[in-house]
Amino acid sequence: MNNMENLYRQVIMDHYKNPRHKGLVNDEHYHTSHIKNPTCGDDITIQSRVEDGIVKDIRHEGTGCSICCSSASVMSEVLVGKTVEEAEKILETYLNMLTNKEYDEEVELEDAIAYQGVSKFPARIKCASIAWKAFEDTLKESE
Amino acid sequence: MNNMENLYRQVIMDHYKNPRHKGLVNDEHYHTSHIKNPTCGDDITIQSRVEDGIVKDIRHEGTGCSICCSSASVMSEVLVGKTVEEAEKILETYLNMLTNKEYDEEVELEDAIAYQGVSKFPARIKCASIAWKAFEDTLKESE
Amino acid sequence: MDANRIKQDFQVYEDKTLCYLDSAASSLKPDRVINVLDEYYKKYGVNVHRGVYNLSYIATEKYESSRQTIADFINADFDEVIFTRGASNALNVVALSYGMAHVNEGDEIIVNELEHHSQLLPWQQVAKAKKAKLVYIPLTIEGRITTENFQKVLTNKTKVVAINHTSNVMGYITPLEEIIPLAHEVGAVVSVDAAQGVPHQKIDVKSLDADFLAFSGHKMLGPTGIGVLYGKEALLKEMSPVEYGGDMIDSVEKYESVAKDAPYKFETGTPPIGEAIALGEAVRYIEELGYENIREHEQALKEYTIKEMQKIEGVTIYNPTVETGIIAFNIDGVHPHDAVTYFDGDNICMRAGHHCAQLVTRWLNVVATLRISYYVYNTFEDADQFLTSLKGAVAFFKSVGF
Amino acid sequence: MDANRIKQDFQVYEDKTLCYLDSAASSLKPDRVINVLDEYYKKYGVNVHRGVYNLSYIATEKYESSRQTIADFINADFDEVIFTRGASNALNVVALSYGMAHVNEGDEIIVNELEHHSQLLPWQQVAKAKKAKLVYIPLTIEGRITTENFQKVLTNKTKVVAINHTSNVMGYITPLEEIIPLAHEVGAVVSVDAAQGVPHQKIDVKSLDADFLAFSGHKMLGPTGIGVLYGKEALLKEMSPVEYGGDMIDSVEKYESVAKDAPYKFETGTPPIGEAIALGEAVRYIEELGYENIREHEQALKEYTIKEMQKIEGVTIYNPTVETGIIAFNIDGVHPHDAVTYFDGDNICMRAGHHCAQLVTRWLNVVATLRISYYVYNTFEDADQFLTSLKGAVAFFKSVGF
Ligand SMILES: Cc1ncc(COP(=O)(O)O)c(C=O)c1O
Ligand SMILES: Cc1ncc(COP(=O)(O)O)c(C=O)c1O
Repeated sequence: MNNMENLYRQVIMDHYKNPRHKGLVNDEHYHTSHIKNPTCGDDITIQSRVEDGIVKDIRHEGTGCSICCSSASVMSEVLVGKTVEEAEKILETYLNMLTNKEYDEEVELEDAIAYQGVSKFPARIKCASIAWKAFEDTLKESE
Repeated sequence: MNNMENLYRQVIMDHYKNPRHKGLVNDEHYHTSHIKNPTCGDDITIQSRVEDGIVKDIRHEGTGCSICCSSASVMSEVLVGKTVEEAEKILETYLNMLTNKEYDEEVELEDAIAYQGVSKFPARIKCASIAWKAFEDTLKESE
Repeated sequence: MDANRIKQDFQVYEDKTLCYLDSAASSLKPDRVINVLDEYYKKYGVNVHRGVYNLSYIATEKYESSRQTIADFINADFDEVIFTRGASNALNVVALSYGMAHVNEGDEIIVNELEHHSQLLPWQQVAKAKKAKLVYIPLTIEGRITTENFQKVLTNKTKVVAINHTSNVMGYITPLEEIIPLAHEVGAVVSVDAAQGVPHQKIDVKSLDADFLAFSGHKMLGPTGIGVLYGKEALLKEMSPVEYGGDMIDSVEKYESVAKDAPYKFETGTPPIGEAIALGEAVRYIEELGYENIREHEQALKEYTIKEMQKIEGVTIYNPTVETGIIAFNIDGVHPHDAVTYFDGDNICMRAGHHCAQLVTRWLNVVATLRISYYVYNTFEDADQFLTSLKGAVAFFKSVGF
Repeated sequence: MDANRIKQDFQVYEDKTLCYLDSAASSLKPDRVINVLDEYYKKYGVNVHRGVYNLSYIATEKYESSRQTIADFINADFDEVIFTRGASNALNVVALSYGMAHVNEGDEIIVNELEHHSQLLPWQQVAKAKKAKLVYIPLTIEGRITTENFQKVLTNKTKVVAINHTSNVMGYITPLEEIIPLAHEVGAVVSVDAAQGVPHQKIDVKSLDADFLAFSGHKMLGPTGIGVLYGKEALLKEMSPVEYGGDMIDSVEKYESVAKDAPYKFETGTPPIGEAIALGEAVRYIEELGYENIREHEQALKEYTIKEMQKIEGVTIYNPTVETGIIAFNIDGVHPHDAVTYFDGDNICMRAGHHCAQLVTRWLNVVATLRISYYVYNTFEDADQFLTSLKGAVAFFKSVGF
């Protein structure tokens, strides 16, 4: 039978129902990236503000499945306050974890570890990574 | 080995080298049809003049392989002087013979019987039939 | 029809737990179609038309006899059957060749929100390029096209009606027998998207009097990479090719060239040879099964399923009155992409998304829908497997807090 | 390279007497390519992109990883590889999308008489539609394109150079490393027809600096119904789609829509999925054989054959200096269509005709030519079988009075 419990962890459902950092801002200090997954209609916009090498804020807005929407919220919580370097390290580790690649287990993923189960659902990896990829794009813009 | 002798009968080679009824005329009593076989570049024009239900003349012109060119010449010789009905009967018999269909062996094909071997060379049936088909078209126009 | 027996014709069913309910996206392919494809590649896998040796002659004969098979199948003439890459390609040819030449400023093109993007967008482009007007048939409250509503938008300015035979989202069958004569009365041509029609029911282009009709191989038990455009001979005759090149041309001069007649002028380059031959085999398979049986079987499955679905609380069916084997629905409060993963866990394949028809998804006022679609190999066991899973899904998503 | 061993990879060679010398029209297909195609149909033969269940995920992964395989193969980026129906389709996309948008009245398009119709005719159409000038590179006495002659026609008005990598009639390789930079100097883009190039030698689109490059699957051990268009990312980015519909669009409104980025905006509808996946396998097969070995092998066969042919009286070779495995010739006084039947009787497959290149046939001042073309599975025994048959043919046609 189904092993859906591995996917829909409590943390995920919590962030899906009560997203943190939701809503975009109109502020030129933020960099914005918009990614779509036309396959299933996921459509997410991420904003980030970096100051003095530190991720000061992340905002998100969009529509999509629970995995997609919650991951934007979780990501915001995990990454805000980190240095850009730390954030990049977490990002890399997280994406490697999702895609069944080797990853550094020493890196503290905090609540993002809840998405470990996604790697068993290849068709959903994109849902869990789209917000993070959009964040990555905003970082590139900041450089 | 090759059974090419079945194809290149003496009659065929004779008409190929010395085509009869060759050359078109500029005469409104003639009906004209032009057929191409772009596969191999065969390109043939047939003219026929029918009077009082009798095929009075056939002319042909074109380029093509020996089978194609000779068959226009042989056809002209066989059909000129026949009634339209006889010509149509011969035409039908000839095409059936080429395509391995049942055909009325009573019908006198005269020299056109030389093309019997073509039925063993499916890729050449078109060469042997293109002039006859063009003639058929001119008959339709006469009606 | 014994679908359990039919399943044995499909090697993919060696996986006994597979419950494939996505035939509207692409059907499974029976072994005999694959075998015919293989035979082409393994025995005479050479080019057509151009070769004058025996292998090539065989390939050409089989390719062209497949055209005849398909022509007979839809009651068209040989020269009216054009092989394309698929339905999308076929529908684009109509818009690019016929549309671009015949639609002028101020003319009207009738479409509707049910159309698949492959039927809608080519005409959206023609309308833009030609400053013509795109006119939408209002849908009924059920999301249907009716003759009555069609008449509301039909005018003397209507030049083209681009319309589906069967909707791929809602599964409704369009009343084309009524619509087409009306369109012809005002001198409009009707281009029918029958991608969801031909796999499931007999279509006779002559009695339907469609001007153009398109469908795909891969939705009717055939391979990918092949589709068909039917066009009335008189229309094809005066249409220009869209693509130029080898095999579609009669004579070439440096600055001028003369195209062959239809269908060849629309088939440039080496065609999808193996694919066309295999599609002929798919047609024979469908004919052996018999359209009557297919329709009856799909109807029975659909009716049973909808009746049972309606007993499950928390499920919304968008097309409960549908007459084909397509059911559009959602689990209330659950994004279709979440839902579909649950079904996948039970080895049930179905679609979630906008099904290349964003307008009707928006019309339904949802972000996306789930869709199951039945075909010849589906059994009542499949329906039950789906219904059980659906109940499980509703309960599961509730339990985790959706 | 051991061609006798390679023959064992092709089931069609169960016919031990088969002498297939028509690979320039279409290559034979090795069993492993057919098996990959079969595997798609028998194990996961469903649609791509749109499905969110596991089977569809596998199909999508394999389809897209084939794109990566092909990108690596020609040293392109993933997004620069568009799957098409074939080379003809690919070349038409360049003319219809890039050409129609960028060529204006008075502009010049450089072509030449060696081009295949699929490269020549799309530009003939652009020239007509846009009132641009079609300019022909004069061929040398051998029928070659040289840099020198190219420079004679290159001007500041040149907007496009449509040119072959290897001629399918004469087998000559065009000096593209010299021609492309010269074209770029005047700001022209170069669209390369590599249908006869990619099967036989390494092509690196980056070092070649081609703007567009097209080839077909069926000439390089792959299936029919698939080809590739490479385009530089910057060019593809600003080009409009040719066909519109499902899978190529991001968002659709009633009167407006926004296309996806390349390559998807050029791939509407269900793509040739099985075909694309199988083409990836053909690429792997070619890579395992190694281009160096392939070139060397074809060279050796070609040199031996031409040397032996030259000893036979009554045979005219049109391209004795050719550098690839294509030999164009005729038996004096014998129409090629007659000749080819003789060879067919000896189970030797070869082409007779204008090879979709009427201009060069006319340039040669003949009605048609015979052509043999070598590929990886051809052996010296094949060459000898052909040479023996050629001698027999010359004698036979003489004997019956040609
Ligand atoms: C040089 C050249 N270009 C283009 C083509 C067209 O390729 P296809 O028929 O696969 O579209 C061919 C093959 O016939 C060719 O030889
Ligand atoms: C109604 C309808 N029209 C057109 C198409 C496009 O067909 P294809 O993707 O085979 O080109 C589809 C399939 O997705 C469809 O369902």
